[in-house]
Amino acid sequence: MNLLIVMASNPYSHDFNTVVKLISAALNRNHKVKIFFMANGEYCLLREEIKNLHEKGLEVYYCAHNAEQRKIKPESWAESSSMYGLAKLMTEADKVLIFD
Amino acid sequence: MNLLIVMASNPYSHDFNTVVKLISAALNRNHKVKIFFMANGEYCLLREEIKNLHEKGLEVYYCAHNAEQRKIKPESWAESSSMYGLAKLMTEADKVLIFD
Amino acid sequence: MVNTVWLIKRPADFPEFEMLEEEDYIILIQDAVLRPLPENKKWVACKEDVEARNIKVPEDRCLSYEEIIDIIEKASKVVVW
Amino acid sequence: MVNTVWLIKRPADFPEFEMLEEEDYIILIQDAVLRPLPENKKWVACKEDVEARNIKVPEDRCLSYEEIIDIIEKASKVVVW
Amino acid sequence: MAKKKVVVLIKSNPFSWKVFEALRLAVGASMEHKMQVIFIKDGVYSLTDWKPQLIGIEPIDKSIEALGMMEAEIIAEEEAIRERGVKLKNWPTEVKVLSKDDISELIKEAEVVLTW
Amino acid sequence: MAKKKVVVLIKSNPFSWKVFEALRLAVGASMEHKMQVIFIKDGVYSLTDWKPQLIGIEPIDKSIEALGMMEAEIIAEEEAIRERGVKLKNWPTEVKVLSKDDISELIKEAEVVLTW
Repeated sequence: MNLLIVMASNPYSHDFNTVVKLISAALNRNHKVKIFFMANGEYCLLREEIKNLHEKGLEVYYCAHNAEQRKIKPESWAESSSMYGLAKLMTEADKVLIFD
Repeated sequence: MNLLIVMASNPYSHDFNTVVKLISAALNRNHKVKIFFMANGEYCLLREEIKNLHEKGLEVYYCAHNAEQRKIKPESWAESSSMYGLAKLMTEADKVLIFD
Repeated sequence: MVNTVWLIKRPADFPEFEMLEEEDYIILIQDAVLRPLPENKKWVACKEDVEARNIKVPEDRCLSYEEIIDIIEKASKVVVW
Repeated sequence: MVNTVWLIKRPADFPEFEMLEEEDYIILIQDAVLRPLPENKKWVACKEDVEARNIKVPEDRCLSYEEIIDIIEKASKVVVW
Repeated sequence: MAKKKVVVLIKSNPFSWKVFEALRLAVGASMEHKMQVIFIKDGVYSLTDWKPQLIGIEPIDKSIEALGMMEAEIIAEEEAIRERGVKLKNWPTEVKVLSKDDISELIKEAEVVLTW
Repeated sequence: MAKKKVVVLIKSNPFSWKVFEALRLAVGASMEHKMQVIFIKDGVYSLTDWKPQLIGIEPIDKSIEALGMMEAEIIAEEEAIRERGVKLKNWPTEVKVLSKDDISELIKEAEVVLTW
């Protein structure tokens, strides 16, 4: 399955734990997983757990507008995107889950 | 009055608005105002509003441990502190308000 | 001198009445302004938070942030709920 | 094939029953595990969230994250509430 | 790679950045998908004549207008409006008022539901 | 510049980073002040034998122990424990169980109250 997670919650929340564990399990099951960070979710880009998941196959996107607003400078493993980019990701996804 | 605000909420919350407006009003009334950022409040250090209030007299402190944990590098107008530092600030304060 | 000042933030999370003393002062802020209290209680609301939400609260119950600061100054302590 | 899967996060915020169809699947996660549902309903709970909170939930209602992913895969859609 | 039926469901935090971000997402998604933005429970307060700027939040008017241009539908829950006694603002895009039952049907028919 | 009577009041979010941070604050404050950490309502769940590590949160045991060493008091609401049917863990520091009324008195007497 092609799983897309939209993450708008901050990185010290229950949602962060849920998202990390779900992605990890989905990668274990050999699903294709993408995450899109927006709003307060942008701060998650600063956590090691996300980078580690990226190294295991997670594709990472973020809303460039929200990142700039929050003065977050993501590393190169995360791909700058937009709400239109998210719409495109939704087109390809079999399931879309949002956490906010 | 010597007013101390402990801020543990994220910068896109109702608390952020309340804190900014209360501080502004307290400075208008010529009170001495200090703010201490901790937990998700650390992200507020990246917002212009706080810098602007600092320029109007707000003294800014933050928990260095939480800032490091969140990979936040505050500018020099914010003073690195600790939970023990917060205890000291509480000693001097007439009123302590927490937002989390 | 006022007693304890309670800053209430949420409409559904309120300190239990045994905690409140007769002389205490209740200030509704943020979404708590959606739930104005009974007439006979000693409460006020943050004017800007009321106006932002376009809620009807009697004018004489609405305080500016400066007026809230004045009450905080006179309080024995402030509890943000 | 399962119908809609509902991921419920909070004990006090639940989709209204008219939204749920007979064949829907309810998965309690996070603090929602504090409020197990009636026996006759079709629900399960996230095992790790149950254990983290030291709550009693029947063993056969508890799923690992991998098992939750398997249900999500089979769902027509997932609503995170 | 088909166009999907997407519902953005706003059920809480009516006076917040969350509603602003939810609508921004809805506008983006409406460029590619059939979009319905549905306000239920406390979410309906977002459609009243509130003043986001007073509490440091960006106004949602442009997003509401853009949704109309993208032919997205905006829907509010009848019961939620009545129970709260709220009056909806005259938005640049039509807001349809539907019953809980009708809204439940829309959610059942949707392929993607994004709750806020 | 006196030592103050400080209450840290934990009333919600029992299984979260918030309770961890609240206790860290309490430990720091107890170095300079008379500290009472009071758990009411859902806050009492924090004192059960939960497993923070399982949900990515740091354990609170060290903070609870440090509070004991700093002679801070730890107090839990009797009614909240009973209503929820919870069993408190055997913590390294004594937890006093007091009624709502007694806790209200402590809050009245406090000079600083920090709610979480």
